Amino acid sequence: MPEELADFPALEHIAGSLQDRFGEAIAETSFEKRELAVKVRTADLLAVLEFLRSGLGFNALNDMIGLDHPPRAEETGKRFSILYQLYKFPGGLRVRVVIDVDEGEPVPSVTSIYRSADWAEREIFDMFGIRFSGHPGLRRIYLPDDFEGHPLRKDFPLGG
Amino acid sequence: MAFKEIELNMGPQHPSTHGVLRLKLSVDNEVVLAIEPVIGYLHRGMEKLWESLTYRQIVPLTDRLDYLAAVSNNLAYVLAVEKLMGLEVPPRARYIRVILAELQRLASHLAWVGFMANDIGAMTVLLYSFEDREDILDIFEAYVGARLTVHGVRIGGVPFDLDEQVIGMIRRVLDETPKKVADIEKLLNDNRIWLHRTRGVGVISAADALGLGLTGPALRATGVAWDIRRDLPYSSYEDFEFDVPVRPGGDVYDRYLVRMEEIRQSLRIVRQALGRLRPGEHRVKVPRVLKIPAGEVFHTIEAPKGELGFYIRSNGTDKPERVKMKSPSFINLQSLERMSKGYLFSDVVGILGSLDIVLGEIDK
Amino acid sequence: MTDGTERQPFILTRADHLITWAQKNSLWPFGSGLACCAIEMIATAAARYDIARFGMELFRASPRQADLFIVAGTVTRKMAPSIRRLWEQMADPKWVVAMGNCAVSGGPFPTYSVVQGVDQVIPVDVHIAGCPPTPQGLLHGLMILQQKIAASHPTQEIFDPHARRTG
Amino acid sequence: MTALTLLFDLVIPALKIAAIILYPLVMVIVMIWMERRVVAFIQGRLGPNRVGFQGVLQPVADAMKLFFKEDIIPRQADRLLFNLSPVLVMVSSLLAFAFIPLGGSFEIKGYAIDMWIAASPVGLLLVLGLSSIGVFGIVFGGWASNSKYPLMGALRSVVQILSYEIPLGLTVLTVVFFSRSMDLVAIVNHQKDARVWFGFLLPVSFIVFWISGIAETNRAPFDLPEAESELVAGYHTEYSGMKFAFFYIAEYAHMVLVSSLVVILFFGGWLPPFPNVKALAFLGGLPGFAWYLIKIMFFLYLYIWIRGTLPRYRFDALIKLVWKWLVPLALLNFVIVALAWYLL
Repeated sequence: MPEELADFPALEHIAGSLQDRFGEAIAETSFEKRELAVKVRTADLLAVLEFLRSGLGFNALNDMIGLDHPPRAEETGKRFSILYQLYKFPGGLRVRVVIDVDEGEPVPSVTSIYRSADWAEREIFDMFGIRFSGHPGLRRIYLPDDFEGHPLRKDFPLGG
Repeated sequence: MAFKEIELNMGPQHPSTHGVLRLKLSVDNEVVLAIEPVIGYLHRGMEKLWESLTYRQIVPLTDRLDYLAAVSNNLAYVLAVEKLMGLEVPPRARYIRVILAELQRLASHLAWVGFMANDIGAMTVLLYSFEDREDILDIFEAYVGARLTVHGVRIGGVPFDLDEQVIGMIRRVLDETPKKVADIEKLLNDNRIWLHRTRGVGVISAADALGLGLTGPALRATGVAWDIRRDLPYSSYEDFEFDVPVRPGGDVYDRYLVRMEEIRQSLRIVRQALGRLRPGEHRVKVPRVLKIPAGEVFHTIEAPKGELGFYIRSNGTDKPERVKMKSPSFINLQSLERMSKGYLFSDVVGILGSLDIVLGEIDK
Repeated sequence: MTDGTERQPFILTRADHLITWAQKNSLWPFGSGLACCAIEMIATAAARYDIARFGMELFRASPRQADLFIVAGTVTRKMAPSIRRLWEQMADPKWVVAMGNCAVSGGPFPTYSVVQGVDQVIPVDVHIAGCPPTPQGLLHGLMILQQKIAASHPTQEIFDPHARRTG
Repeated sequence: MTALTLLFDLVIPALKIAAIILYPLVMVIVMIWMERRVVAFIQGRLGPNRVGFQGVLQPVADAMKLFFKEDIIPRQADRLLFNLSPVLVMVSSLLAFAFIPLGGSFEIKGYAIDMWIAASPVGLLLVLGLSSIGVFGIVFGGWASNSKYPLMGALRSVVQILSYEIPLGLTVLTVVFFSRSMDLVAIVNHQKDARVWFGFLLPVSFIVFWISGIAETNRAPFDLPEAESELVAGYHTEYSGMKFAFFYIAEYAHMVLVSSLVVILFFGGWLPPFPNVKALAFLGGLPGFAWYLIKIMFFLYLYIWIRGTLPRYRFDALIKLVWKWLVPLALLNFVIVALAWYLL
């Protein structure tokens, strides 16, 4: 039995507020497994996150997830995605903000909005090679500085 | 000797970095001016490896993330997979999972208090707490055959039913642990040196803690009553009655008190779960080759160290396209700098200890 | 053990016996833990298994004072240079035990960042399998190491520089 | 010169000197074994029990192994000081035993044999002085290693030992008030004549002395200079083999020395307890050396017990303890004792 967004007024309200505020900038809203995901343009990322934090009370960045889909690169030219998993204390509402990024395309750093993004962005840089503009100290976090390649790209072999 | 500032390098091999963490410190006469953790010395490429394994093969590898709380890792991953599949597990399986997870929390917290006290110099506590922890590991050994990397939760339920022998062992632990915990507290709670080393050390405010994404006991010690078991229940936690211990101070001592109280609450939950265990299936049949239709899911649980989550993206095959772990220690370690600036070098050891980090889940 | 010991003077074999007796009974491990196996190593030192019975409870924090390097856990490529350096800092005679599958062969991690066996970095005396090995397993490995030490001939090094097992 | 006088004038003193060098070493071996077993029992373990009867040969095996270990001198180290410091630490703590009376004197064929080597009129000063020379060894060792952790350990050690010297000296003075001598033998004899041990007469002095003594020997809870969880191994991080063994032995010898001082200054040295109680007169039947051993064993045991129980002080608290509590307490104690002694 697929659940509808309409059954969850709190999440529906968030989706609605975002739509009202940003309109065209919200490329796509999906609701699956009780999780709300909003796709935005990279250029609007900071504005959307700032609104979510100060306007809607999403005060914690839970996690940042990088994705690599090489097949999609041919279709849209946007090879990577970055998922921002936001969290609201108290209450535990979650929303996922998604952006699509192309190789070499810089992404604005969200460390000014969520301090916990510091290491998470370094991790994504390390693993996918996505650069964040405005990050206070972007460098590899797990791998040694002289490591070549970015392991979580699909074309990177497991054995290195 | 007119030096002002010394650059100190703690680790990657140092007695109190809890594994292979490296801290770049700059100290002025033992006062910490700056501190920068360098991680990755245990980066095993788990997330890359998972992309080449089937959903089931991943479960035992999650044991090796937070190796002090293997069951919690299993549970978080398995719950995420089950959510992705839309699979419901039978109540008995859910209860057994709760029992195992709470015993694991107990073991993890006991190990923590030992390590923490050892960092401060009270090594006897470490020996006591490890002896108490052995009783819990015995339960795991009797149940699945492994002590540390338990692999005690499987997709679709739990591997075995709890038999009388294991239940008897659990009941014995339930009866004996409060006494043993009281012994440890007797060594520490009224000890002036312990109080001096922990009270008012490593203070962090609730606002800072939230901003840095701190979770788990470290967050609850700043006065934020947030426990996923209570607030977003999973695996039937809503059936049990337990308190969420909260302390206002945000210092090392409060983190200690919160964890000690959580030990008691875990015992309470295990006792209730044992009492309400009804006969039934302990697992549902899951196809041998597990193919999950395309989709994505993010699920978090309350692990001993904080909020532990898994993001899983499936693509219709028997292997996930991407599994990302949200590790509590990774986030908690990030706040070390905020907590320890301005304190003494000796305090860094205590503050690091109080965060309860495990490098396995930081470095993945 | 065909190393020409039968040609050794009596006094030297007696000395060998005495030295190896001291060495095998006083193996001070280097307090180094890498991953999961480190927890089992600590459990071995704790009350239930008590490594102290063999005189091995003095985990030295400084490699200079240790005799035994228990590589307890996964050795990553980032950590390997440090492992090598720590081993070099240890004073001879020194022994290495690879504890657990990761240290033996890379274990379940055939990935880009894991060294596939610590013997690629430093020479290993005893391998202990398990993921992680139980404390009994570790103790058994250490007892095998004791046998190995008892069968060695430290005085030979005086006459034959090539007999040095490390260098 | 008869054979007998030769025996008593040359051979016996030579034997005594040999004995007084061996005595601390034997005590160190016993102490190391005792510590490892007792701490193990406190922690619910067994401790070393494989080598020799109940593991008594464990320290012997350790020492022998250390003897056959490679001796590493780091390339950046100051070779002279690096080599000198373990010797300094070891010699200073062993030398002090020359002035420690291990028992009373007894007579064989008209010749008095003393259970000490030198009974200097300023024996107390010499012992305290020699035992604090050891701190130079620690400083040299920490500095010469040319490494950060040893340096920090050495710095901590200097501040700690220098601070704790002050209450130590002040409490010793209160004893000298009563004994009117700095000769350790005379101090014991005075307690014999007074029929009361100074520990009961001057309890505050004893407590301050004991706490300062633990701090002087860098033992838990004052083991900051070698705090393992912070400074790896403190000032001896870079030392290996025999030189490390020297530090190790010196630390235990120092503990034996401090315990001996406590016993001599405050608990009547080799005197049997309860000389006033007729019913317990048989206690005097045991030789003085035995009583002395029993007493110092008690204090050595106390060292271990404290180590098994307490966490480690932080540096600021350690300094606060000495300057805000022990020094004022010792001063007050000194003034009160001086007044009492003057008025009575």
